[in-house]
Amino acid sequence: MARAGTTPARSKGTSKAPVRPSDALSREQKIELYYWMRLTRSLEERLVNLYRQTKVVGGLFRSLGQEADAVGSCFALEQRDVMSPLIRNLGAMLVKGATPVEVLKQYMAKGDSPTRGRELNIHFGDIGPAGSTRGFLGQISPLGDMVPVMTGVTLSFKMRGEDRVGLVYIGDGATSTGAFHEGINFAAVQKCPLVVIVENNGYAYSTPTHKQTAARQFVDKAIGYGIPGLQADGNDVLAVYDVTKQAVDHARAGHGVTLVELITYRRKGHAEHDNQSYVPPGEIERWAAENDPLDRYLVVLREQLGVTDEEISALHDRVQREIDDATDEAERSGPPVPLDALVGVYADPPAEQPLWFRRDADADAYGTERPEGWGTWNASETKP
Amino acid sequence: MARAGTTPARSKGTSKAPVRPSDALSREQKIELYYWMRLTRSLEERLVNLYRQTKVVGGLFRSLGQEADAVGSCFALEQRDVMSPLIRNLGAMLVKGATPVEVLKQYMAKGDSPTRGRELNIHFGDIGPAGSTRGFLGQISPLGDMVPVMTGVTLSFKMRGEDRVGLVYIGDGATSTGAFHEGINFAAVQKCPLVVIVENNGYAYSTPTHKQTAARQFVDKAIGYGIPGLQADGNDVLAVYDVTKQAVDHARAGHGVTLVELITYRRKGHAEHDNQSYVPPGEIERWAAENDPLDRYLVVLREQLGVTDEEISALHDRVQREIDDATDEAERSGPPVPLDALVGVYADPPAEQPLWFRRDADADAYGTERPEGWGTWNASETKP
Amino acid sequence: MSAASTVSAATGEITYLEAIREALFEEMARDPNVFCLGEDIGAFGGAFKVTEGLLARFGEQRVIDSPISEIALVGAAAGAAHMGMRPVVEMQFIDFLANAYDMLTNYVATARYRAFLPCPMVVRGPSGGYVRGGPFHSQNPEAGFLHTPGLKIVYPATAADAKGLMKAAIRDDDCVLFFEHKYLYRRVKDVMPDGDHVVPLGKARVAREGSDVSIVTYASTVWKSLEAAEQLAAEGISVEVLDLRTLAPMDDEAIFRTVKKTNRLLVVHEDTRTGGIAGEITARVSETCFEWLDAPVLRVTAADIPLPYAPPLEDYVLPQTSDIVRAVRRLAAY
Amino acid sequence: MSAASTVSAATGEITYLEAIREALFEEMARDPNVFCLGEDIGAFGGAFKVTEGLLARFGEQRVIDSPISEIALVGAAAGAAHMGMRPVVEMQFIDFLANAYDMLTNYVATARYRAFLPCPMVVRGPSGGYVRGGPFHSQNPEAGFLHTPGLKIVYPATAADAKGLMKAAIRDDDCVLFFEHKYLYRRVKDVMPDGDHVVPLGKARVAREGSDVSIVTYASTVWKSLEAAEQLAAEGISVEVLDLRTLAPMDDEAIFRTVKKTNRLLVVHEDTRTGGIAGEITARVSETCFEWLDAPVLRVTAADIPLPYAPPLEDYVLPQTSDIVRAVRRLAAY
Ligand SMILES: Cc1ncc(C[n+]2csc(CCOP(=O)(O)OP(=O)(O)O)c2C)c(N)n1
Ligand SMILES: Cc1ncc(C[n+]2csc(CCOP(=O)(O)OP(=O)(O)O)c2C)c(N)n1
Ligand SMILES: [Mg+2]
Ligand SMILES: [Mg+2]
Repeated sequence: MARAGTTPARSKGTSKAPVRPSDALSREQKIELYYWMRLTRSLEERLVNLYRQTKVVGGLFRSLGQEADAVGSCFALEQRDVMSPLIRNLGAMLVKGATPVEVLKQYMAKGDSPTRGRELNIHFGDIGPAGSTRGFLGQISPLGDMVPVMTGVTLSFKMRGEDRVGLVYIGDGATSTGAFHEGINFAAVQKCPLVVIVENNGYAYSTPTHKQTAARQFVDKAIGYGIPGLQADGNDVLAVYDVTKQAVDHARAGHGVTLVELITYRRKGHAEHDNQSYVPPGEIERWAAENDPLDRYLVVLREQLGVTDEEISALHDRVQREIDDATDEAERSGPPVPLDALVGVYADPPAEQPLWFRRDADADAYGTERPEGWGTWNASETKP
Repeated sequence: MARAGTTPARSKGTSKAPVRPSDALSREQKIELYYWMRLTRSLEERLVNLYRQTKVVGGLFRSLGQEADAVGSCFALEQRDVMSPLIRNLGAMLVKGATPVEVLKQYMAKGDSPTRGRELNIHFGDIGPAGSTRGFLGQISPLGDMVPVMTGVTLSFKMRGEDRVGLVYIGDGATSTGAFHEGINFAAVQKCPLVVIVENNGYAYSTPTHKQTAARQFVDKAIGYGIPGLQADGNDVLAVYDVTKQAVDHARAGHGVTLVELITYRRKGHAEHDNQSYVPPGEIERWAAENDPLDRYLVVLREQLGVTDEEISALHDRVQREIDDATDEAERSGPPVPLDALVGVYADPPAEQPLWFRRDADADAYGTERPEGWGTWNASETKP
Repeated sequence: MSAASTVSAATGEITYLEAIREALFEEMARDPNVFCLGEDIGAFGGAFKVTEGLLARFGEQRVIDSPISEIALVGAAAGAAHMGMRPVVEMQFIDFLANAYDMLTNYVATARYRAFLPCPMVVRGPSGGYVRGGPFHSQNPEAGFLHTPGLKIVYPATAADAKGLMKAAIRDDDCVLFFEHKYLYRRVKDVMPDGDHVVPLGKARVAREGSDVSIVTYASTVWKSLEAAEQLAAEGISVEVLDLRTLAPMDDEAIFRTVKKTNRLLVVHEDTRTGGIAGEITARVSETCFEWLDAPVLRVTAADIPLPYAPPLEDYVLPQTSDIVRAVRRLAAY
Repeated sequence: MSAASTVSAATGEITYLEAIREALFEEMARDPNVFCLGEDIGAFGGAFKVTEGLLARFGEQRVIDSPISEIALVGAAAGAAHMGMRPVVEMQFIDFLANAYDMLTNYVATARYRAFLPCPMVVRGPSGGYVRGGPFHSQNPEAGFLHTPGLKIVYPATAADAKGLMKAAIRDDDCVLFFEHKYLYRRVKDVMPDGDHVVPLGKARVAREGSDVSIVTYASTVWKSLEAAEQLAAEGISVEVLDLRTLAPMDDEAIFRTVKKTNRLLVVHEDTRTGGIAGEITARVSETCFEWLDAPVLRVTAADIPLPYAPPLEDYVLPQTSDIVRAVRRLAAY
């Protein structure tokens, strides 16, 4: 594998493997990559509609323009592998088996959502033994924390001799956290079968990369951890697949951690409420016009695989139908019941007791008691 | 300055500055370097005696064999600059103006020690405005924390346009902490006038470097922070001075942070109680025989500066005298008075009130109430 | 300070959020050593826009956008504070204080005691729930710091206090953790007192006088307690509400005064129950006012649960006005 | 398990430290999913030698020397625990839990609730003072975690409990913070009960029966309380001492039982006062046993001071036997 140094290669494989890993993908698989990107984008567009109808309870986070980085990288994993997504990796979660209806219910805080209304947006997962779980881990908000956790997940693979690999995403911004540093360093020392993907999308909330680090590029951090570093164009889904597949194979072969930098761009704000006032004029438009990952890949599909307009529009129809069905299903679900709040902080005791001032009251009443006695509620102000 | 990459230069200056900075040191200054190293070693030897006499209250930490790295690097600072030492930087503290009597009182937990008995060993400092303070900062035990703090100290220099530089030491082991990572990264982005010295002495307590990081060398971490990296033989006091002086000049010129790796060896255990059972046989003896920084420098002084045996033994006598005087003075001091414990947690209130069950009691009695009612006390077991 | 806030032409009121911003403007204008640092506080004006306008007025040297590094933010603030600066650090959400727990409790809190180093700094940020923020954007982590000698803790309930306490916090010579309740940011307003409005740390405020039962509380639940008091007045129960404003140092005298007046105490906070601040208050009252108590000291708090996101769950876990009403009734009837 | 400890030939007793080591040996032998990780725990056997011999017996895969990375240690343990392992993490000193505060309180404590993820892990390490360790090697940070739902906390006082509770902690399906008092490591001993000695979490122990005044306490101050009880017996004051053993979940029933028996309660802990666990205990007792209390609940604790190093200062700040004696006398005379 290419080793990061002062002049790292912009991916393109290595001399040992002149054939791109993606050359081994079938036509169907290559079309599938487009399907996942399209599904990601359309599902987020549906979420925008629901958000505007105030059916989404909290904030809404978009990955517009980054679909290739999430989808292409996760596509390099096997089902038994474990992937730890961040807020902009909806695409990776879908590839790994999360369903649109789960995502919709989660955003709408439904009682039968994957976290039963306890956690927000795409903070949910499904991990455990290979085979019986889909292999994606629910993230928490404090940035960087998933890196040490994935160090532990992959350490367990190593200890048990399981043929499984882990993949964890980290934003350009979150590379500044202590947790990232401690986690990747420990994993590197332990040669855990882990791929760490730095998604360099130019911004952390409003903070541009040059205020986040003085490094010329994130792949330069690999050498400081004594691991290989690879870099790719994050908006070229096949390049993303290639570079991740290399890193996954490296991990699976027992050679340890790789840091992969994917260069992409966050076209929407940090969350839906962010007006991106801090972005230089024209920047977003330029990326949209010249570097949209779906547009770019459509050209590849058409020109190199002879995919027809009919095939594409059938696929678009399928995506729309799936999302419509999922929306119908999600809307039919109700909110959680208040008393479910008490269940499962510990395995033992399995539930907390209601506090004394609740015991004699009708617990269900609390579901409707909105805390709006004072002041006014302005939804636009409270979706940070 | 040399930039760390796949083939970093083992210091030796740069092409721009073919003359070694140490060439500009006078004969007296070069002899002074030896004085500080000798003072460091002899003072620690005195502490070993006092420790065996159980006059040292807590653990005792040695820098045997590392004197050149502490002394040579700190010698590159001006008085107005601020230095943040670690447990093995007694030499740097002495260069910066800490006195043997302060160190002895501190280790013996005297009432008039620099921290009035509140903190242990060399955890004390003297910082503030240039001129009125000596410019070294008291460390705390949690490793890595001094890096962000020195980022702030040097940020204040930058904000106020003060011509001052900061220098912070970090052990090979402590580079694994989140605090190190966050601090050096923030300082690099802010171009703070800071020098970060990684003292690679081969071990962190019992942990050898290869279990601490997979990096080939610590200087490789510089590139990941986008800063210059320099490396030197930490047991060659002039090489240490040269490389640090370069980094200090770089910072003073407004170019920001440099990471300097000094390669040395910890000849004693982590603390005095540690029997170093984990060290491969012969390793310590080899470093002692072939690579003692004082022995090596004596050769330089004799051969290149014509320093005579008389000069050397006069200097040794001076060191012994100073330490004897300091010991006498330190031994004359008493312990702190119990009620002083209540003073100065906050600026306001300036003192805590005694707790009610102490108010009616003779407060002084608590100084003698040793908590040894149960079990036996074995000093050797309690000096970790 | 017109840049700092949008005073309502009709009433002259500004919000809690604007009051904090005004305090930052005034203190930065007054003292060149005051500066702000945090994530996205500059060009963006902060996730909640508290620091909006500061960059334009005071420039990049004094309004510093940082990497995502809470340890470094707090540590750097401490280092600068040692050298005579007065840093104000924003946590994007106060929940992330947890990431700097070592730096705050081990380095900052002990600096004066162990090393005679001044550490005048403020660490501030949006706190608290009732906003559907889920488990990591709704916390009230004050109890985790109350335990550490060397830190001061402020948690205002009103807009006027938010301003006055912020100014006092910035001028204080020790580290002050300044909790800003995000539900109150834009929901409560006050006309700011004229001139240099500084509210001293460590002094509680009687938010409502009463004679039958005392409620000691702070931040969001001050308002819920007032609401409850209003309802209870209709039943003929007269409730006194004490707003602590500062949690460390705690205004023991004010607490004991109201307990000795009404002989019945309810402690209310939004934070979880076990290990929360209500326990400490109960202990102090028990030690000092045992003879005056005609009923047990009771607590209305959140349940011991990581705060869930869905409205029915969040509402169930957090204390509500009706809980306070019920608890006061019980005390009054005791 | 002869490798784990040096049983005194004469008495059959082993120390508190050896008892913990024995528990680790037995649990690792019993369950291949149990493994240890921490700084210097392998070849060196840990700073206090608690893990001595584990590496030789179980190998490098199950006894992992880590970098100096408390965040990574706790995070990696959580990840492995999700996958069915049962990690035991050593903090070289428990003070460094502060460095992993976010990971523990935000990630680990909430994992089961928010994501239905099992997180069976133990984080253990030497805690407490009376050893001239200074402000960063003497802490009792339990109160900073008691506040977090989702964590369990154990702090044994005796050698037998140290073993039995460690075995229970390793078998528990949630994260247990296991505080080991370093002053007790080599100073208290017990004969280990035969067989698979497991002490259930959440159950207090009556360390001494008495009828006039109850002391509720844990860890080091159990011994000081027993010493005080002995002295007070000579004065005709009969003291009951309850050793909590587990702080979360707390054994309310045992606490209420002793209070209802003696009607007088002193809470004693080594930790600082404000925000300490004594406050929580006082609140629970006040709520539940108000009618039974014949005197105020009092607290003997450390003063609110970062623990200083010099013996006269440390002795002054920490609670001593004479303090307990004085406080009990006051309660008895009330
Ligand atoms: C420890 C921590 N500090 C601050 C935040 C607040 N925060 C949430 S997302 C974000 C920006 C993340 O940027 P980046 O890592 O680049 O990811 P991106 O949003 O660009 O995908 C910040 C500062 C947080 N969640 N965690
Ligand atoms: C955050 C933290 N974790 C653990 C420790 C315990 N500890 C003290 S010194 C030490 C080893 C330090 O090694 P290194 O940084 O290489 O410095 P050296 O002793 O070799 O100079 C450890 C693990 C600590 N002080 N702080
Ligand atoms: Mg980003
Ligand atoms: Mg070292």
